[in-house]
Amino acid sequence: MPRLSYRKALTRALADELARDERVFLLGEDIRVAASHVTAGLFTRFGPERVLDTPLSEQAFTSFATGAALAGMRPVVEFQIPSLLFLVFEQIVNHAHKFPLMTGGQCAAPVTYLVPGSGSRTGWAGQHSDHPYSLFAHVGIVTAVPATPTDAYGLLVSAIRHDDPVVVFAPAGALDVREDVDFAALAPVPLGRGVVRRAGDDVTVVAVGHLVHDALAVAEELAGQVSVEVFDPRTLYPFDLDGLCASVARTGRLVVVDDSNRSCGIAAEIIASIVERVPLAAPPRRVTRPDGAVLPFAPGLDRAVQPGRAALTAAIHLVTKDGT
Amino acid sequence: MPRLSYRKALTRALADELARDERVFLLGEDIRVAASHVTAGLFTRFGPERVLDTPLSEQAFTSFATGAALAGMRPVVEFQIPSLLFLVFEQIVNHAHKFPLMTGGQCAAPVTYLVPGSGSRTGWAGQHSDHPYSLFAHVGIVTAVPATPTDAYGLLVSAIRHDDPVVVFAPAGALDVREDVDFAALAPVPLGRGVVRRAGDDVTVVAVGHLVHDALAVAEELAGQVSVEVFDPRTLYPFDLDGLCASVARTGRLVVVDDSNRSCGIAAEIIASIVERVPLAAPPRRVTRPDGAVLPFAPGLDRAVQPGRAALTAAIHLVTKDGT
Amino acid sequence: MTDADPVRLYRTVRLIRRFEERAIDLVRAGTIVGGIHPYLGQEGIAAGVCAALRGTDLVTGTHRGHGHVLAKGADPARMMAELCGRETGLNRGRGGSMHAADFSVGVLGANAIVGAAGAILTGAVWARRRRGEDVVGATFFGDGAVNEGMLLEAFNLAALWRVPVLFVCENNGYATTMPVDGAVAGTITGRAEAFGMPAAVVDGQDPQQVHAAAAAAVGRMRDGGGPELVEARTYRFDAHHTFEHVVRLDYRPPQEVTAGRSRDPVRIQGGRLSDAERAAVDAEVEATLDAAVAYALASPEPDPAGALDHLYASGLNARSGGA
Amino acid sequence: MTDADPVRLYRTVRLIRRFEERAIDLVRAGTIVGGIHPYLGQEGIAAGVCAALRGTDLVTGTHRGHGHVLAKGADPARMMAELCGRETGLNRGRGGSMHAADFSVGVLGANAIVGAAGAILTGAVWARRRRGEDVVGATFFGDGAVNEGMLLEAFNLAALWRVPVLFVCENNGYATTMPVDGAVAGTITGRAEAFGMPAAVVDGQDPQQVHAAAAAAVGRMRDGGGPELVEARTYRFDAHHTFEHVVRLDYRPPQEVTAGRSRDPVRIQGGRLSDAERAAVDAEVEATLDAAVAYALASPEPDPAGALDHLYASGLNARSGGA
Ligand SMILES: Cc1ncc(C[n+]2csc(CCOP(=O)(O)OP(=O)(O)O)c2C)c(N)n1
Ligand SMILES: Cc1ncc(C[n+]2csc(CCOP(=O)(O)OP(=O)(O)O)c2C)c(N)n1
Ligand SMILES: [Mg+2]
Ligand SMILES: [Mg+2]
Repeated sequence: MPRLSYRKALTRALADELARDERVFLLGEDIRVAASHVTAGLFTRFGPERVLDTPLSEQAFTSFATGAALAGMRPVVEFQIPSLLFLVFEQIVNHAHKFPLMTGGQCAAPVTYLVPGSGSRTGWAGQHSDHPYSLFAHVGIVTAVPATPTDAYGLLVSAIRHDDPVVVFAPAGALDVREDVDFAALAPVPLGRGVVRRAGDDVTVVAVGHLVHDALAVAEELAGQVSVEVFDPRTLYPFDLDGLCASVARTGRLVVVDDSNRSCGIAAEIIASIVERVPLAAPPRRVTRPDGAVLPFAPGLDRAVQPGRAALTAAIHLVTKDGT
Repeated sequence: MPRLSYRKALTRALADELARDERVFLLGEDIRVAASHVTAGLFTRFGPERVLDTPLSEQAFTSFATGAALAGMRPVVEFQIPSLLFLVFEQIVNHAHKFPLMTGGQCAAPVTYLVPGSGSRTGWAGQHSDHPYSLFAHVGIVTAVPATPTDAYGLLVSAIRHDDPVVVFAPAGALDVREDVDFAALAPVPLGRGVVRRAGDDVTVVAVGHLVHDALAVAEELAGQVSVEVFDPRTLYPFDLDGLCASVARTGRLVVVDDSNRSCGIAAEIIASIVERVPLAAPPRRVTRPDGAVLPFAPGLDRAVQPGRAALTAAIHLVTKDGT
Repeated sequence: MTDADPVRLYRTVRLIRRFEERAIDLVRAGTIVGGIHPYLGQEGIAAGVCAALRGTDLVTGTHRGHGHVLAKGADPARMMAELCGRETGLNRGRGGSMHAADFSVGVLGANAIVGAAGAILTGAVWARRRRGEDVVGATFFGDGAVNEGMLLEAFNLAALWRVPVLFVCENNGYATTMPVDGAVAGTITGRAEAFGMPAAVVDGQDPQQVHAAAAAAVGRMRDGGGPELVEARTYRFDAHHTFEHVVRLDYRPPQEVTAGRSRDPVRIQGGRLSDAERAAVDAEVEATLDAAVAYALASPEPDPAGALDHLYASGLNARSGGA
Repeated sequence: MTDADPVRLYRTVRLIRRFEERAIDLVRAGTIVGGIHPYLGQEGIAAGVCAALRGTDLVTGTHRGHGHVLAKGADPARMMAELCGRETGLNRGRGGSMHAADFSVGVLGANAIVGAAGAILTGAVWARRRRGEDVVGATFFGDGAVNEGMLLEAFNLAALWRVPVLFVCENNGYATTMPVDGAVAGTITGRAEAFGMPAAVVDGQDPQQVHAAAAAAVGRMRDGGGPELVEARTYRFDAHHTFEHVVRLDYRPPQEVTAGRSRDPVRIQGGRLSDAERAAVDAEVEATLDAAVAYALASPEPDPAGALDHLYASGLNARSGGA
C-alpha cells in the first residue's frame, strides 16, 4: 500500500474538496507557493480565484471568510502560527460562531480554520508554540485535532463540509507521521466521533493529537504490566463522550494526556464529564502543559514544559497502583 | 455603617491606588465622563495624565498599556464590553503574559484589565453578554471575579499591585450589590484565596461572581433539608484549591455553579482538581451555561441560557439524593 | 433613478424618524429591553445610500443600525417585533436592536462590534460576484470605527482586490462621548485615500446630497471600479444610547446640540415636497408604524425551550448547562 | 553627531553581517535550533537608525531582529549565546532569535508577531517621558506589517498623543513570499501621512542616508515633534527564514535577486573607509565574533528544572503538568 504523510493528507483533502465543490476556496498567507507545504500544487491546479494569498491582515481576511461564508461559500483559512488564532479570536468567536443564532437562523458560516503545525515547533519559542484547542472547545467551536494521516484527511474533509465553523489543528508533532493507506478508502471522518486506537483492560488513556502516538508507545512499553486502552477523541468539541464512557466503564480508570495548559483544558473537561457519569476505581489523572505555560526557547526547556512519555507512564502507574 | 455599592467600591479602589502610587494610570473608552460610572470623579481629581480617554483602538491601547508597564507604570485598562477581551486576546495572552518568561526575567507587565458589567446585561444580546473568565484561567492569567463590594475593592487593589497581568471581571449581575462596610476596614484581598460564605455540612457549592448571591439564596431556601456550604473562590486563577479541598473533605459532595460555557469552563477545572484529590460520596455536578452558548436577545431566552437558582437547586438535590 | 425620487427619500427618512421615536417610547415603557442607540438626525445617510442600491446589493449596519435595516427594505413591523424580542421579529427575537438582520433584502445585520462589519461585507460582496451576481455593497460605520485596525485592514483588502464596497462613514462628531478630534489623527477621508481609495465628504443632513454621492460611487463600482469611501457629516440628535435618558453624561455643549439639531434631514427633505405630498407620506408612515407597533405587541415572545435554536446551523446539539 | 562617524557605521553593518553569517553556519550545524530570519542586506537600516539614538532611547525589533538588537548595543556574545539557547544568553536562553531582548540597552525585544510591537513601544516611550525622562523610540517593522490593523492603530495613537516614536518600515519588497504590490494598496508613506505623520522614503542600502533621515526625525522629535515614519527601501539578500535553505520556495526572479544583492550596505559603507580602516574594523569584528561564538558554545544549557523560571514576575508558582 502507498505511504501517505500527514501533510500530504491535508493537501489531498483540500484538493478533493476544491475539485468537488465550487464553493470551496482557500485563503491565507503564502499559500500560493505553499510555504507550509500544505497547499502544494493547489494554486497551479485551481488558480488565483480559488487559492488566495492574503496580505498580513489576519483580522480582515478571517472576517472576509465569514462574509464569503454568509454569502454561500465555504472558505478554508490557513494560519501560519497557532497564536494567530488569538489575533482573530474575536472574528471567529464573536462573529462567525454567533451569526446563526443571532440572526434567528437566517444564515450559516461554514468556515474551516486550518493550523498546520500547532503546538511546539522546536526552536520557535514562546509566541509560536501554543496549542490553543481548549479555548475553542470552551467557546463551542467545532475543534478537530487529527492524529493520523487518515484522520487528517477525513476530518479536514468533514470540516469543510460542515455547516458551522470548524478549527482543525494539525500538531507539529504529527506532521511527519506516515501511514500505509489505500487511497481509494480515504473518506470523511465524522466530527464528534472518537476511536479506540488500542484495546486494553486496566486503564483508559485519552490522548489528543500527536500525543496519541506517545500514548501508543507507552502502552506498548507497559504491555507486560498494565493493559492500556488508548482512546483518541479526534474531535474535542463536540466530544465523543459516549465512546469514552464505554471505554472507561470497562477499565474503571482514566488518564488524560493533552498538550494544552492544565487549568480549564480539555483534560479537565474530560475528567469532569467522566466523573459525572462513570464511577472510577481510582482518582483520574491528567498529564498536560503546566498552568499558564509559555514555551521557552532552549530545546531542553521547551521539552520540559510539554507532556511527555515519562509523565504519562507515571500517571498510569498512579491510577493503577492499587492493582487492577 | 455606611452602605457601599459594588460599583462605588471599584471607583474607590481606583481612586485609592491612583492616590497611593504615581505609576498607576487608567485608560479606556469614555472613562473621563465615566460612561460606565466606574471612573466617576477620577478625571476631575487626577487629571488627563492619569485618566486617559482612548480612541476606539482596543488592540493598540492594550499594547500601549503593556509597553507602559514594561517601562515601569501600572496601567489599568477598562473595557466597556466583555467581548472586547476577544479583540485584545493576542495582546494580553501572547504579549503581556509572555514577556517575563521570554525575556528571561528582564521585565514585568503589571497591567490590570477591568471589565465592569461582564456576563449578561439583559437586552444587550449576543455580542455583549459573554463571560469569558475561563479563557483567562486557561491561558494562566490571574483572573478575579469579585462577588461583593468588599471583594471588588480588595481584589481590584490587589490586582493593581500585582506584578503580572490581572483580569478583573465585575459581573453585571453583581454591580448593584450593596454592603454595609466600615470604610476604614477596606483592605486588599489576596489573589488566590477563596472564602466560605456560608458554612454547611452536606454539600459544598462553589459559586462564581454574582452567582454567589444566588447560591446563598438557594442555601437559605434549602436550609431545612440540606445543609449547604457556599464557597466563593474569588480568584479563578490561581485557584484556592487548598481552601476548597478543606471544605469538600468535610462535606464529601460538590456542586459548581458558574456562568461561563460548560466545556472546558472553570467548573470542569474545579471538578477535575477536586476528584484528583478528594474522594466524593456522590458524583459532582455542575451548573453552567450550555456548550457554545450565545445569549439570545429576548429576556426570556437570555435567562434560559444562564445558570439559575432552579438548576442549582436541582443539582444539589442530585448530589445529595442518596442521603447525607 | 426613480429611487432618488424626493418623495421616496422623504418617506424613508420620515419612516426611520418616526420608527425611532416609537421605539424610544417603547424603551421608556419597558417593552424594548436593553435600550437602543437612536439614529435620530442621521436618517439621511441610510436613506440616501440605500436608495442608490438594488435589492440584491448587500449592506451591513452598526449598533446604531435601525436606519440601515429599514432603508434597505426590511419590514418595519418585523423590525419592531425584533426590538420587542418577539418570535415574529426579523431574527425571531434572538438578535434585538444591535443584531437586527434581514438577509432576504441584503441586510447582513446591524453589528454590535465597532469596525467589525467592513471585512465581513467585503467578503460577502466578493463571494456574490465570484458566483456571477452583479452585486455591490455598502457598509456603514461611525467616526469612532476609523480607529479600529480591523476596519483599516478591510480598507486595504477591498482596495487591493477591488471589491466594490462603499464604505460609508457616518461622522456624527462623537464616538460615545469622545469627540472626533480627540480620537482621529489626520482625516477620515485621508485614511481611505491612503489605501488608494477615492473618498468624498458629503453633507449627511441632506438625503439628496448623500444619494447623489452614493449613486455616483455605486455607478463607478458597477462599471468595474474599486471601493470608495463617503464621509457623511452628520449630527446625532439624541443620546448615544437611551441609557443617557436616565443617566446624564456631560460631553456635548448645549449650543452645539441646538446647532446640530437645526439641520434636520427630515425637514430638509420634507421641504422639497408640497404640503399635500408630505401630509400623505406622513399619514402613510404613521399608519405603517401603528400597524408595526400593534403587530409587535400582539406577537408572542419566543418559547424559552427554543433558547438555543440556531446555535449551530449544522444542527449540532449543544450540551445543556444543567446538572 | 559622532555616532554617524563612517567608521562606526561601518563597524555596525559589518558586525551584523558577520554575525548573521556566523549564525547561519550555526543553524546549518544544528547548534542554533529552529532557524533564523537573516537580516543580510538590511544591515544599513538598523545601523543608521540606532546611530541616531541614545542608550536610554527605546527600540523594538522584529522576527528579523538580530540587527536591531546588535545595533542598539547588545553584547554580541550574549546575543549569540541566546540564539544557541544558553543560560548566558540575553534572555537566559528563554527567548531565542525572535524574542532576543536587552532592556539594559533599551531593546524591548525582537518580536515574533508582525505588527505587534509598535503600540508596545509607543506605550513604553510615553511612560518614560511621563516619568520625566527625555526618551524617544524607534520601532522597526516590515512592509508586510503595514497591513496589520494593530500597527495602524498604533500610528493613530502615537500621532494623536504626539509620542516621539520613529516608525521604521523596512521595505524589502516581500512579506515572506508576498510581493509588496500584492499586499499594500496605496503607499506605505501614505499610510503614515493619513494619520498626520510626516513620512519619508530613504535608501535603506546606504547606512549614512538612513542615519541622516533618522537623525533629522529624532532631532525634531526631541524638540517636541510627534511621531514620524521612515520607509527604508531595501532588499533581503537571503531567505525569508533559513528553512528556505532546505526547502526551495519559488517567488523571487533570479535577476531581481542579483540586482538586489548588488547594492550592498556593507560594501557601500566600507567604500567610505580607507583600506586600512576597513581592515582594522574587519579584524576587530572578526575577533569579537570569534569570541562571541566561543562564549556561546562554551556556555551551559539551561537546567530543565528552571523551565518555568520567570513565567510570573510576581513569583506565582504555576501548577505542574504532571499527574
Ligand atoms: C470594538 C468596540 N469597541 C467599543 C465598543 C463600545 N461602543 C459601542 S458604540 C461606541 C461608539 C461608536 O462611535 P462611532 O463609531 O462614532 O459610532 P456612533 O455611536 O457615533 O454612531 C462604543 C465605544 C464596541 N461596541 N465595539
Ligand atoms: C501577525 C503575524 N502574521 C503572520 C506571521 C508569520 N510571518 C512571520 S514573518 C512574515 C512576513 C513578514 O513580512 P514583513 O513584515 O515584510 O517583514 P520581513 O520578513 O520582510 O522582514 C510572516 C507572514 C507572524 N509572525 N505574525
Ligand atoms: Mg460617531
Ligand atoms: Mg518584507
